[in-house]
Amino acid sequence: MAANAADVTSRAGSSEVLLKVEDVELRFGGVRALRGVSFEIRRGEIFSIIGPNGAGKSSMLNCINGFYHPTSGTITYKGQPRKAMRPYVTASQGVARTFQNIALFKGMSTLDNIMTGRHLKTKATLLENAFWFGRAKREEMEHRKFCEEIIDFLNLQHVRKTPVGTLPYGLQKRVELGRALAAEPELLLLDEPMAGMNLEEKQDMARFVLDVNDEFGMTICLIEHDMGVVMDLSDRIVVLDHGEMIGQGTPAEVSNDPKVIEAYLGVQEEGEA
Amino acid sequence: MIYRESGQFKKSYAADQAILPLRQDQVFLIGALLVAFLVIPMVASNYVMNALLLPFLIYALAAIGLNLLVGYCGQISLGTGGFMAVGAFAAWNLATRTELPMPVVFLLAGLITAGTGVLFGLPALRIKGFYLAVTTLAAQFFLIWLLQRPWFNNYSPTGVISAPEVNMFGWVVDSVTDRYYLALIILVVMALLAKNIVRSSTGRKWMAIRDMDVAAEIIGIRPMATKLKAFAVSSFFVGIAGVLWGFLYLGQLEAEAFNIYVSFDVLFMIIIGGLGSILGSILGAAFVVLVPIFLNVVPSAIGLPLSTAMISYVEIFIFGSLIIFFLIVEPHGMARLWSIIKQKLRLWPFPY
Amino acid sequence: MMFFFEVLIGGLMSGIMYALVALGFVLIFKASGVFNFAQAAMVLFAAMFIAGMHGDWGVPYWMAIPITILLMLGLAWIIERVVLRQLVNQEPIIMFMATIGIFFAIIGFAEIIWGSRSRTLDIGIPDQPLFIGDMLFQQYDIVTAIAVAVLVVLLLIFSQRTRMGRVLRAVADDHQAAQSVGIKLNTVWVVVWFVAGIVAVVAGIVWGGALGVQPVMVDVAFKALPVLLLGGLTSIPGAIIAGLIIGSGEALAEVYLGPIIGGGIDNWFAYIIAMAFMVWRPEGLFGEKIIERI
Amino acid sequence: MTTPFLKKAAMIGLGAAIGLGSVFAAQAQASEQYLPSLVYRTGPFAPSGIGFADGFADYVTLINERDGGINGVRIRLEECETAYANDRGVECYERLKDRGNGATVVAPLSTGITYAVIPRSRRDGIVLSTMGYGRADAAYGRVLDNVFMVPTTYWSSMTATLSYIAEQEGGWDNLRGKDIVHAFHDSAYGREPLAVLRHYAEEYGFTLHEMAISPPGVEQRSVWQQIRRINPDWVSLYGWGVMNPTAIRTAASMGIPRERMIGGIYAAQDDAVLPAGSAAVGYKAVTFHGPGADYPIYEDLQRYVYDAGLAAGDGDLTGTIAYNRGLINAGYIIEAWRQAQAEFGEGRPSTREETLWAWQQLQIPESRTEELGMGGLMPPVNITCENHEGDGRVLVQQWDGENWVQLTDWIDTNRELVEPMYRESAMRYAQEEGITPRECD
Repeated sequence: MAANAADVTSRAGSSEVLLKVEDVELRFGGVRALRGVSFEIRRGEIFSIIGPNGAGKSSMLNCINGFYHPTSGTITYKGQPRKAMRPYVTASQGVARTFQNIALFKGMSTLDNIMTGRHLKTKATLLENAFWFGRAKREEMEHRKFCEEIIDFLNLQHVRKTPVGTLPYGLQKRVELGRALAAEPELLLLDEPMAGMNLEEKQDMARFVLDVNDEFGMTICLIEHDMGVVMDLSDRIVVLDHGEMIGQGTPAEVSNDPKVIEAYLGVQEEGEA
Repeated sequence: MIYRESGQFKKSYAADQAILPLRQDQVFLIGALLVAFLVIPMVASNYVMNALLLPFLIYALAAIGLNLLVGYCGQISLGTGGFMAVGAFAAWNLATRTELPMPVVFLLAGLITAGTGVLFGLPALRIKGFYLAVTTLAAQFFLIWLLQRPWFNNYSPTGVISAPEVNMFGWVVDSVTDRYYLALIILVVMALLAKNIVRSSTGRKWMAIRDMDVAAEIIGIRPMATKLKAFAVSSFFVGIAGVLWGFLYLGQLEAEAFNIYVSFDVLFMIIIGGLGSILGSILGAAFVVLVPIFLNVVPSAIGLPLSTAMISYVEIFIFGSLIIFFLIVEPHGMARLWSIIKQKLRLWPFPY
Repeated sequence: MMFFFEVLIGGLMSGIMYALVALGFVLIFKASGVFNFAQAAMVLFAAMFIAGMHGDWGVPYWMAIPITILLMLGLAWIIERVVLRQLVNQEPIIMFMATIGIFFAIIGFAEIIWGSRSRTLDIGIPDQPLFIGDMLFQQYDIVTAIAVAVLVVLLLIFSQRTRMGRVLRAVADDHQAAQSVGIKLNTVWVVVWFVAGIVAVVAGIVWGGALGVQPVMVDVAFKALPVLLLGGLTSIPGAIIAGLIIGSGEALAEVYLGPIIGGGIDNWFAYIIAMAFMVWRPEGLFGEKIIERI
Repeated sequence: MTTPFLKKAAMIGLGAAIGLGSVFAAQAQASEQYLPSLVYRTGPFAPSGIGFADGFADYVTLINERDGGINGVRIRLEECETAYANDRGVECYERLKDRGNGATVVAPLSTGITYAVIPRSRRDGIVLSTMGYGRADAAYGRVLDNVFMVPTTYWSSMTATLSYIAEQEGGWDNLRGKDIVHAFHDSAYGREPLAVLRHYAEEYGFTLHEMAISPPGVEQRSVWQQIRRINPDWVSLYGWGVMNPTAIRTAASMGIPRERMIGGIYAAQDDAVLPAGSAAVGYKAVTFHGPGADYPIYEDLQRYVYDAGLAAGDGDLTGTIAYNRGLINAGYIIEAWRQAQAEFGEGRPSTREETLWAWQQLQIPESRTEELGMGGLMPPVNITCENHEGDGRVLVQQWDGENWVQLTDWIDTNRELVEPMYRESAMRYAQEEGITPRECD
């Protein structure tokens, strides 16, 4: 797992912009899920997107990895502005993600799920696979070794061969992280990795996120509801509300921004008014 | 504790990823192969070889093919009969119109079927689930219609054509035993290929598409290419099964005979045998071939004379019910039952 | 030109016959999301019981038909108990395969009772050529078209004006929400399969009258499926309009295209139309747009 | 992965075979003549298959009950259901061929099954009796010496149909300029008579319209609209299964006169007209045997079979076309055995060689059909080494709404046309298969 070791920088991130979102707008019929959102993610940092329910956070991630196509605006990744792109193309450029509602391959084992994450690094052809010769066999061993390291890292040894559909929720989240890591991405999108977890599981997961960022230098874009976690982990934060960006900056800046406070506590204020 | 795995430690990933990691399974496989290759041809009667084992071996091959598509890649197809027909007619035309050697004819027939499969798999780009299942019926109806055009049977007055002699590298496959061996060899080899494919990165991609195609695409799997590959491989298997069906089993070809109900039969095999299991495909094929024969033999043997017609009705009813039963009780079919038996043997004689 | 219109109208009439079978599919899909492959088997089942009771036991039609309708209720109840209830929350594709099982189980059961002989089912629908001006019509078609129109109107009244109809629509909109306001899904399923059963009885009478009642009747399923796809799985008007499109398209193709490419093409032509259309618009003419979520 | 199950399957298969063998070994008796019957009482064509199977079985029962068998050799009939499917047919053939004291003759009842069992039957030395269906060129006896097209083929019967049409029009010359439609099952079966029709169209100057109907044929409006526009003088119908009644019904609704529709030999059964109801009144068809139940044999059937409660069916199919076909097919088979016994010794079952010999010279003159109580029902047969069909004669019948009424006597077929066609096709087959045609003198 040393592929990106060279890029390792401090937790604060470098000044190189990995992904730039400019004035992105996303419409479904009459609904405007995102309106004019702009921000930058710098290589090596942990960047968080927060906001109340329905703020458009997941839509933003979906735009970044090509599942949705912005109605207008541009997304520049590694210096190249992207037009509409299929998700698998984005993936091949080094973007991996996890999902708010777990999207594992339920019929497959933990190991196979993580191995699937390696598929972009696989070159064996169908015929090689069928005859189990040449690259097919060699790559299988190499990837297996790599995935075992991830399994060790995430403490999943005991469920290696268990079908993931039968695993408890917390472990499934971890397997999903493993699958994303297996792709050795440059940009890792985590959509509420701690949702529905108890405190202990959250601490574990936070540890993994930090380790991934520290040890492998992966850039992370995180969506999370738990403010405590976000404030602890993030280098920078962007705040969305009703599809609009209402604040941006370091955790400290954001938590003191009156617009952000209003968005989060708006209901009460209206009630008082 | 017949089925013990304790004491067997995997020292390498290669050993752990072997097709049969357990020594007992390996011994069993070798034993079974010995029986299939040496014992059965000696003891099995003509009838058993000709009317049970041959169709079973060929159906097993078709079922493996369909299972690759349905069980592994999650793309349901009701066009199996049509694809078998393509294989059979492609081989017949290649064999009678060209001088190509028979092994090449078999291979080309498989490839032509694979191409046809890809063509009819194209709607999978946009269409999913049972929508796709229904559009595969288009393949079924169109292909059978097409193959009934007189050119394909070389203007045979009855439209039924006799299969040519099968000559494999100088081996003239004529007697029942010969035909059994050829079908068996092809099945064993192709089952092995199928097993290799499903345990490889290709198989994992198929299963990823099956389990959640959206997520698969997001981790970088190209859905279209992956699905089409499944259509191609599946059709290749099914096409070869069609060739064997015409050339080895029936000795004749008739497009109408590969009708929609053949497609259903093969689908039954994989549901009953186990979706997403190579072993299951083979178990299911055996089941579907044997049940009608049992129903024909057993009632009269135990003194319950049913008319032939009634037996057929009961058979239709039983198959329908079994499909429902397996889907409800054991969606992984007989293959799962087999592994449960192994599980029990592992602990035997202790209940836990 | 006259001939063209005759073919067109003939095709429209065939289309109505296909739509009649497709209607049953739509009802069940709309209310429960189950793609019911067994609809055509229910048509055969109904036709066999009506024709069998009349022909073998001498039961008059006016009794045989209500008895058969009751049987359809029983069938709906059994299917709900034995199959649907067990497969709740399974993948739609598993449900689909289960209905293939139901398809064969129903046919086998009907044949165990009635055998596979061909029977006539003639409840006295007139069937003579009828000229309006120079155009040839068939009385049977006209009666059928009226029957389908009445059926559709009744279904609309049922769905818009009765309590159960509103419940069905609520369930169609949102299963969980409907459940949370106290609608029992099990009852809803029995009702909707029963209604589809009644549609099957009408289809059985019409198709049985046209073909004679014999097991091969289930092949009309293969005529109805493309209609269903083209119309969109959830729309009753969609089924009717798609039926008209497929029926007339198929007839015109048979007449003007068939001779050129050699032979009867109507077995697959409808499928190709539906397939081509779906590649462009996967949800069909009137189906609800499929929005992918993750 | 694959083979544990192979073993299990083989064991089950072996078990089944052993069980099967022992069950029937006990029943087999040396003095019985074993007769397998491949039937299709189910499947899409069951309405035809049931009648045939019943007639076939009832005739065998009659011979056993009335005569005590053939010279005391009782016949043991065993049915096997094929559902008209080729693989099932092969399984039946393989399962039944060595039962009892061995099958000597099989009637496969479907062209597809016939093709599949021809090579097998040649190896086994079993006679195939295919009435009208199967390989038309088997009528040329030099190539396939064990296959018999008794009593007619699609080709011969079509020549008779055209003779009938010519006669109705007042002579062959009057066919010039006429329009004749061949509406057919879009499969090889329906196309088979086209060769004959095209030949005649050219020779006599009528216009042949080839109208394909796609199977199964549940919806035929557009086809018949086209036919109506042609306004044909005659329509030849070659449907099968549900296609026939639907064709008749649709034709009627378009106002095409049924009197001018003539069905082929497999569009001549009761299930072609009954479901069409009153629309079928006047419809004609050619058939290779007499219609109805007005033959002496039916008195015996009544007495020894129906009244004794031994009938195979529930009685309502007696006298139908399919039933009569079952009767005469069993009749031919039993007559052949009778002749084999006469040659090789009476009172013991015939072997395969003896049965083959008997079929190869099967002679059933008109007088003999009368002795059998089937005068006018069963067409006489005259087999030679070269001719495995006989005269191929057929007659025209008409549906009156209740019954088939015989309209004509036997109509001669055009041997000069069809025999060279058989020969050419058979020789080509012989060449493909490497069969040396046997010599006939």
